[in-house]
Amino acid sequence: MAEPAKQSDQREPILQVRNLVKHFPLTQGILLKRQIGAVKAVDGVSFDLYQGETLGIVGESGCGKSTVARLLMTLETATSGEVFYKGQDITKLSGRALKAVRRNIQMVFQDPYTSLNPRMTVGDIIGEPFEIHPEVAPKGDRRKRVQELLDVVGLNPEYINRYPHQFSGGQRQRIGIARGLALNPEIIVCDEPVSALDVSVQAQVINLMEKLQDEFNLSYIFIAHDLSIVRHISDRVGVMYLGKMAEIGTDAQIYEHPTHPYTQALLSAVPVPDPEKREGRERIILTGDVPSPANPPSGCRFRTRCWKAQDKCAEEMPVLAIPEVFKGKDTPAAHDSACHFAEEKQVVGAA
Amino acid sequence: MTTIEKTAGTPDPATGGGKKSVPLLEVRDLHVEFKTRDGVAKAVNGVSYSVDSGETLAVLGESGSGKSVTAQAIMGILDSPPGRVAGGEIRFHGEDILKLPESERRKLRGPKMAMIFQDALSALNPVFSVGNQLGEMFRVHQGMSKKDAKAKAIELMDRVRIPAAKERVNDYPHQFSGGMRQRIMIAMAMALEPDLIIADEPTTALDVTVQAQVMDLLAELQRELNMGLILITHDLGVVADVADKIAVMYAGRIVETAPVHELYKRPAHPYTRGLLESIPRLDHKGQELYAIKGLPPNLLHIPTGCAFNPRCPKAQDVCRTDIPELLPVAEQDGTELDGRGSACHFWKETIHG
Amino acid sequence: GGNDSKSDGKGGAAFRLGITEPVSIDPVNAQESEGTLVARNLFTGLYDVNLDGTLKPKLAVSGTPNDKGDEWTFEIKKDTKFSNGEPVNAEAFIRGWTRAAAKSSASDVAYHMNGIDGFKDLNTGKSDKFSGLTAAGEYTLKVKLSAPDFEFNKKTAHSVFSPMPKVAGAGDNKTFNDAPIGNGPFKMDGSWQHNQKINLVRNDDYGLDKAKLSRVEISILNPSSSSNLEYKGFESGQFDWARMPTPQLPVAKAKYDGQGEWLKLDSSGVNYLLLFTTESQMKSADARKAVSYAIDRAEIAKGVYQGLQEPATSLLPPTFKDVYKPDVCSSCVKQDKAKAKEYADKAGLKPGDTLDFGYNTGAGHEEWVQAVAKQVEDVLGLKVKLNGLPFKEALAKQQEKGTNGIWRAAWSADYPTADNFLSPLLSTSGINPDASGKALGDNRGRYSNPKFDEMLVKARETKDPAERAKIYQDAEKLAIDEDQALIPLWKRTQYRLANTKKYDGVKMDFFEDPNLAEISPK
Amino acid sequence: MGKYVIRRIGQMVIVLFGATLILFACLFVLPGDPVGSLGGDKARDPAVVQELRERYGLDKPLAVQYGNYVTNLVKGDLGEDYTQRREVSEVLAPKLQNTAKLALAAIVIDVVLGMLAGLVAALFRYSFWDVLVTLLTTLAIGFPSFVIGSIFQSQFAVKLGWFPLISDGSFNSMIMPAVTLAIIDAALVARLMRGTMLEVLRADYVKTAVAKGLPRRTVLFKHVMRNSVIPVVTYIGISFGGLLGGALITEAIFNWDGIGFALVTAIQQQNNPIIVGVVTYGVAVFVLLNLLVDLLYAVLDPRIRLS
Amino acid sequence: MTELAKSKGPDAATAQPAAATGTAEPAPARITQWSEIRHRFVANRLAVVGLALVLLLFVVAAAAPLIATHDPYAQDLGNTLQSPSGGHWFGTDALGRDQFSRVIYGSRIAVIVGLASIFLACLIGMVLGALAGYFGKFVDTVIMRIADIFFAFPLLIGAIVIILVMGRGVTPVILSLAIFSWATVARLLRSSILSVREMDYVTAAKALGASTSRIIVRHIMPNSIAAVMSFIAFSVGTAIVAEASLSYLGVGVSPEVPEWGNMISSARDFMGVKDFLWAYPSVAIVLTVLGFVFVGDGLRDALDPKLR
Ligand SMILES: Nc1ncnc2c1ncn2[C@@H]1O[C@H](COP(=O)(O)OP(=O)(O)OP(=O)(O)O)[C@@H](O)[C@H]1O
Ligand SMILES: Nc1ncnc2c1ncn2[C@@H]1O[C@H](COP(=O)(O)OP(=O)(O)OP(=O)(O)O)[C@@H](O)[C@H]1O
Ligand SMILES: [Mg+2]
Ligand SMILES: [Mg+2]
Repeated sequence: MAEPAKQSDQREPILQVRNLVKHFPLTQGILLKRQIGAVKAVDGVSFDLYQGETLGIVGESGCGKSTVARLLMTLETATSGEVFYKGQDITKLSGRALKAVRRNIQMVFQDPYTSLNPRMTVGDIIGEPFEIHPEVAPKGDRRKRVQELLDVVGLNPEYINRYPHQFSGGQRQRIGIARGLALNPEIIVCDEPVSALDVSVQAQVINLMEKLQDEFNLSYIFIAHDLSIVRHISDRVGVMYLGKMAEIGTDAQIYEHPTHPYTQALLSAVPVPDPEKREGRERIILTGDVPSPANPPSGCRFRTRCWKAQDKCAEEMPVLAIPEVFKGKDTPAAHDSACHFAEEKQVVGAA
Repeated sequence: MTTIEKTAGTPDPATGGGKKSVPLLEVRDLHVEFKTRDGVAKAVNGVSYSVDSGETLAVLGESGSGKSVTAQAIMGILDSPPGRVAGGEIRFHGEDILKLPESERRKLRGPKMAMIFQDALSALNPVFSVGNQLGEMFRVHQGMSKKDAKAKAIELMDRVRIPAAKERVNDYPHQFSGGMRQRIMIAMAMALEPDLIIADEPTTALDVTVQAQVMDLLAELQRELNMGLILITHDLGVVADVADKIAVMYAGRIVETAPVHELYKRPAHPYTRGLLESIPRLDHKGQELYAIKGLPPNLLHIPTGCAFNPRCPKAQDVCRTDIPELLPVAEQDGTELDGRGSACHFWKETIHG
Repeated sequence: GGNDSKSDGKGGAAFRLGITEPVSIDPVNAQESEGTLVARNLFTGLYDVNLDGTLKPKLAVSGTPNDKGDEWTFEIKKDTKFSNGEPVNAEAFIRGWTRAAAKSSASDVAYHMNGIDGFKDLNTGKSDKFSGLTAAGEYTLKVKLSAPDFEFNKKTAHSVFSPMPKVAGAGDNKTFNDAPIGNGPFKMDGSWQHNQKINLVRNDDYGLDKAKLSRVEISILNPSSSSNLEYKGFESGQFDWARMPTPQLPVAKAKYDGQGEWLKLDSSGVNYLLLFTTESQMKSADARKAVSYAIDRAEIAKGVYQGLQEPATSLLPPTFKDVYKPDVCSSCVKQDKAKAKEYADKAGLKPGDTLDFGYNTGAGHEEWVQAVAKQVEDVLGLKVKLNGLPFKEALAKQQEKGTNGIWRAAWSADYPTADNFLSPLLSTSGINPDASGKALGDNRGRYSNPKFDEMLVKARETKDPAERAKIYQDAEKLAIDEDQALIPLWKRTQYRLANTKKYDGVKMDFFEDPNLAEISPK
Repeated sequence: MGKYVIRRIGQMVIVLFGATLILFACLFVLPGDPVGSLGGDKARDPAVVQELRERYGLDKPLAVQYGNYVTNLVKGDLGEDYTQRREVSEVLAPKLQNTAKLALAAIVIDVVLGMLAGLVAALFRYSFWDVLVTLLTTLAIGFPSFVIGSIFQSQFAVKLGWFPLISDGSFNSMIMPAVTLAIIDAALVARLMRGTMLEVLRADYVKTAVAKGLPRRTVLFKHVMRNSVIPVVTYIGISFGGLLGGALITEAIFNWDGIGFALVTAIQQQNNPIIVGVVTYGVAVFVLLNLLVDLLYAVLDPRIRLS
Repeated sequence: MTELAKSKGPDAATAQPAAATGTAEPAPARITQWSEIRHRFVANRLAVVGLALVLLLFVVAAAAPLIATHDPYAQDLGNTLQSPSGGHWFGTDALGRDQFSRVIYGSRIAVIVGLASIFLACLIGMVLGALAGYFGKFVDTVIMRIADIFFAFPLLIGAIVIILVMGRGVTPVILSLAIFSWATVARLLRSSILSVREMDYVTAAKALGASTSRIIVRHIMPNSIAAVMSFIAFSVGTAIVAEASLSYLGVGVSPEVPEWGNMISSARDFMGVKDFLWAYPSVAIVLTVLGFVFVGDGLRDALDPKLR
């Protein structure tokens, strides 16, 4: 895949992802397992993240979003591809250098419960980043910082001595967020950070994230299924499908001028918090089976469920670039989209 | 659609009058407590709601307000100790299941009532393949053979749109993505086509297309089997799409009940109002989202009076002293609104103001 | 008691007993009492031994030395057979002895033939003939010795001097080793089932008095619990003969003595303290006497052994009727604290001096060793350093040059001659040092007195039994009393349980085994 | 995975060499001459000692001895024992068989007894049953096996006559020693089981299992058990290995002709070929058992990745 | 131990959290994990019983000369094998030594042998087990194969070699026992680490940049130690009993030393006739093990916040 063309603005990307691939081996048999294939969880994903920007990533569940996140954190070893942080390929780092990078890239995990050590109190969990990176907060300060963080994510500081299992799902998620914020990192990878929160707390958290972004010029990668919240917070949005990036652009480009059929289907399915609109809404119903990431379709991966699919789609893999039809045109539809037959289609926009 | 239940305090004329068949599930004045080192945490303080067959009740509310705990109490799977049901009734088909012996209650779980758990990864047993865990329902409750049960499992996985179900039926939970696990939980709950499903945030980890499919599927089942559904969720979009009626919880109590259309139009409780206003809106892009100020209450020290009073823009002295009851809500002209109730001293101002 | 029995199998009652796994049951290498028990019942040689140490002729019609004592002529009983029909004649004896002494057999017991001419050559592989042995007639065996020995005939009571049939082959013939064909009162019933069983049946073609038992069943027991199992087995009627763990003796005695099932024998052995006479601590005879006087044997015998062991006051055992003399060791007779201190002073032993006391562990010596140590400490004020080591390591330590102090030891007879005690334990040749100075022989105390050595040579050359006995007694007195080359402690007293309800004539023989050939069912 | 197994078996060979080399070194430095004396403490005839030394190559340096051992081992020859001078393989074969029989019986009792006791203790934590299990398990530890074995013997063999006093390898004679052996390990298994079960009982997926309406025993024996057995299986692997290595005291008490006591006797007699033979076998047993256990992990807990 | 007694006071104070920190924030005093654990431990009746037993053991060991009625080494050959009586509460042994005094003094060596050997074994076993479990691959292979050798290697030979180097005494016994039990600890720990290391919170800690040692000590160990804990508590007992086997094989402590295992071992042949000889030391071991097991269980439970 060609390097994505430099965006018009001259900012240096803080994170550059190039051709990231992650395959999980699929095995069969109980004792003597043999590999019978691979789940191609991430199969050649490239994108840039700029300083102070929020990149939203949406997509079908199981399309590899979390895997991308874990790859960015070097929590999984990539099958191939590179991740450059300020020009340095972090997939090859280890030891002290890696620790330094990790101080600057933090992650909020998707599963709020399993990512909290059941034997540590909330205070210890949130305080741990300070213990690991003592330079961030002097010892005397730490307790106060922990309480501030609890407060910030809307948790009662009185809960500081409680254990994770004593919290509700949403509360646990907030603990995870507090931990992610603790170090004031440059980049935070948020894997569905607010999915279990009620909208009010969600609003608090999103507000906080935005405030922090303004203050410290943070960059976020924001993975979520809630398209309206993604739209609210993101500067740019990437749409993934089956291990690949289907479409990427600014929030307006994606939400208002989607050119990839999958994006269009996705947007049309967004439920509207208004019971009056319950009926009569046009929804693109995707037919056909969801393909297995172990055995993705040839050519365009979406073609098995696409209403526009033609022979070409099975033969040729569409590249992620500005589609031919829109090339050179000054229209919001002229953004990267991996479809042979990209076209605009009016869908009921989210929110 | 039926009327919404009355609060525990007020006698229910419906049951007294023998108006019609009893609701599928009726929770009355449920109290649940947890013993903690620092004292007793009152997670649920007199929750009452009911669901009928074929009906969808959405339970909304602050996270930590006791939605899951109520659901667990209904299923009879509270962590006890430290948790215990401190009072109230749970009537299923009119019978108080809290009084049933454990062996009887067990027989209800699965074929009669099922639950979709909030946290799919920890709720699935890590050491058994998903096929095994799904098939178990059929093997145990219907005495199916291993082979048939597996076939059924594949069928269920197909039904919740897990790609390549046949190949992945022998995979283990950790090998699935968050959304897929959630769908497996859903499949498990649906397996025996129970009378009642309690879905605790079933779609939070799903993308909207799958979410739509799953909700459609639940709706279809519901129609087909005349099943009752309690849907616990934060996604007001989903609620709007599928719910018949809504109960809003705050600090272990129901603060407002309403049919789905009404609530969005005219909330009768400041908390509900705050919630609705917090929904991100296109025209707010770039601005701060509205959020209810303040912190959720500490369950060990629930504020006196209305639990919401420290955060409420409308709070008065009475709110700090008297606990507001869940009372029927009426139009300005006094006509009672069917199925609506609010536990706010100033509901009138809220709904009409 | 063992009155009922399940294994009244074919052809009358089987006599049942337990032993531990022997090294060998083939006379070629049968060595400990368990192995020789079987070997002596499968084979009959020239002599057996009576309980008083006198010889009981078996196949020997006569045995006569020449005047010098360096050649013996044995007339053998005619017309007896091996159980496979081969004749037992002088050749059979020569065959058997040659087989045992041959290099390839590497027999541990062949050294008893040491005094026979030509043994060295045969034993080291220089020759395959035993030059000292000749068949002067079909039933006449001539034995030429390299040095005079008027007690050679007594040695031949050892099972290694058994005759052998032709089928025996060489000493390492494994098939024969496990199922020997002999000329004894019994023969093998099947092969030796290692660690399980050895079954014997009566040899109906036996050339001497036939056995009355039709069958003997020998269970092989684990050495560490054999006495316990034998005792329990006797109690539950599974054995007709049993040893007992020492601590259980008083109870067993109370239970079985009255019923006549309790056998006691002061047998041919002694427990003693080995003294490293060349090393500092025990170099002077006075020091050795001081230690000996300090020990209260009677108290230990009573306290630790519950009165079931008796103090020894000589090295030679009471079973050696002709030479035994009690109280040879004057320091052994009675504890004498004053004398002990007196001798200690003489020897320059001061309170606080260290005395090393070694013993081998796990063999039941822990208790009395502690008692002795305590007494020596109390009387002489010495600091006794106990040093327990596993058996092999203990042995290595004893052999080493420079090992100091005292060591627990015991000896028992192979055949009833005083020489069998005095020579290996006390003669200079018994030291047998190697290049590094290790004492490889049995005289690990390295006692060496030319006068004593001379007396032993003289005794062997003395034809007259009474005169010879006198010399041995003098030699014993010199070494044990005057020089105190070792310190006798206890006699070897043995106890057995025997099922006298079912069997008549059960006795413990010289080798501490049941006299199987003479037992008869009631 | 197949490769994994092959690699582990390859490692076994290395471990075998390592273990026997260490053993050789130990035996070499031990004082005392393996062929220097008779079974008693009587000295051996120097000529015989010389002969045996030559025969068994004891006069050679350590490296040569080890080299000879390895070459013979490859040929399947374990040598000749120093006392009875029989083939080591022939001496050990019936003993191994006996020990294996006993070990198998013991481990079965051990697992059933231990797991059940642990289960009960965990389920009814701090109840009468839990304390009872704790007491019984401590008794099993505090009373040495010779006490337990002797009590069994005098009660069941001598007094009641239910079992033979002297084992003959039959099933009936196996019961007392097997139970004696099993008791201690069962106690440990019970404790381990209790410990991990308590952890698992509170897991969310147990809630799910309950919510599925599974009968209590399915919840316990399937969902809870499977998640709690990993440490237990580990210990059972070790303890089975230990049992297969022979139990000297129990074997001695019940006259069970196994390798445990054979080894001790061999060590006391410095009967090196037997020692080396037993240890060679023991290492192989442990490596294989632990391999099996490691493979079992992957079956029991699919999250565990074997590398 | 002392820490436990000392902080009774502040512990009570945390009952009213608001009062503790009188500042603006109504946050409670940050309860350290230790005080939390202590609280749960003390609340557990059996754990307290266990602790009392263990304390008793220590007290008896420390005050042995005051408690003992006789010199434990003094022989009285005129008075051997006496059944328990007023003069000799636990009777006398084969050398007429007072069993009661020997049992009392035995607690000293029991404490030393039991605790020291297990401590050593745990130290080695935990470090190696943790490394093997966490790193897997080559490290695991090497450590576990070494463990395999130690499993199969005869204790007796090891013990003999150690004794030959060091002479007989308590230290070689401790060493022998430790060297031959670390492998079990290592394998047990490794086995539970294998599942714990795959947990998300470990990944989360990695993502924070936590060092390996931190991940092992703070995250993996506490969550995998439960299984090992029950084993360890028990092993204190098995170590004392194992000493009996060593004595029985003649490589334990010297026979005159009053040590429980030693005493039991020398009572072996008195089974059925002088049962008091092994019964009292055995009971002493049982009580000790019971104490440690209760403490171990209590600790285990106290360390598990989910249990209540
Ligand atoms: N350890 C693993 N072994 C095998 N397959 C895996 C593993 N982890 C993830 N996968 C597979 O990789 C694919 C992508 O998973 P991932 O968790 O990245 O999805 P996702 O986009 O985050 O989905 P969701 O929105 O549901 O969380 C899925 O098909 C999943 O089953
Ligand atoms: N074991 C426990 N000990 C103490 N408190 C508990 C325990 N379990 C739950 N709680 C408390 O009970 C309250 C209700 O929890 P519940 O899980 O029902 O919340 P919820 O409404 O489902 O929230 P969410 O939307 O975040 O899932 C929470 O405040 C929680 O802290
Ligand atoms: Mg994900
Ligand atoms: Mg919840």
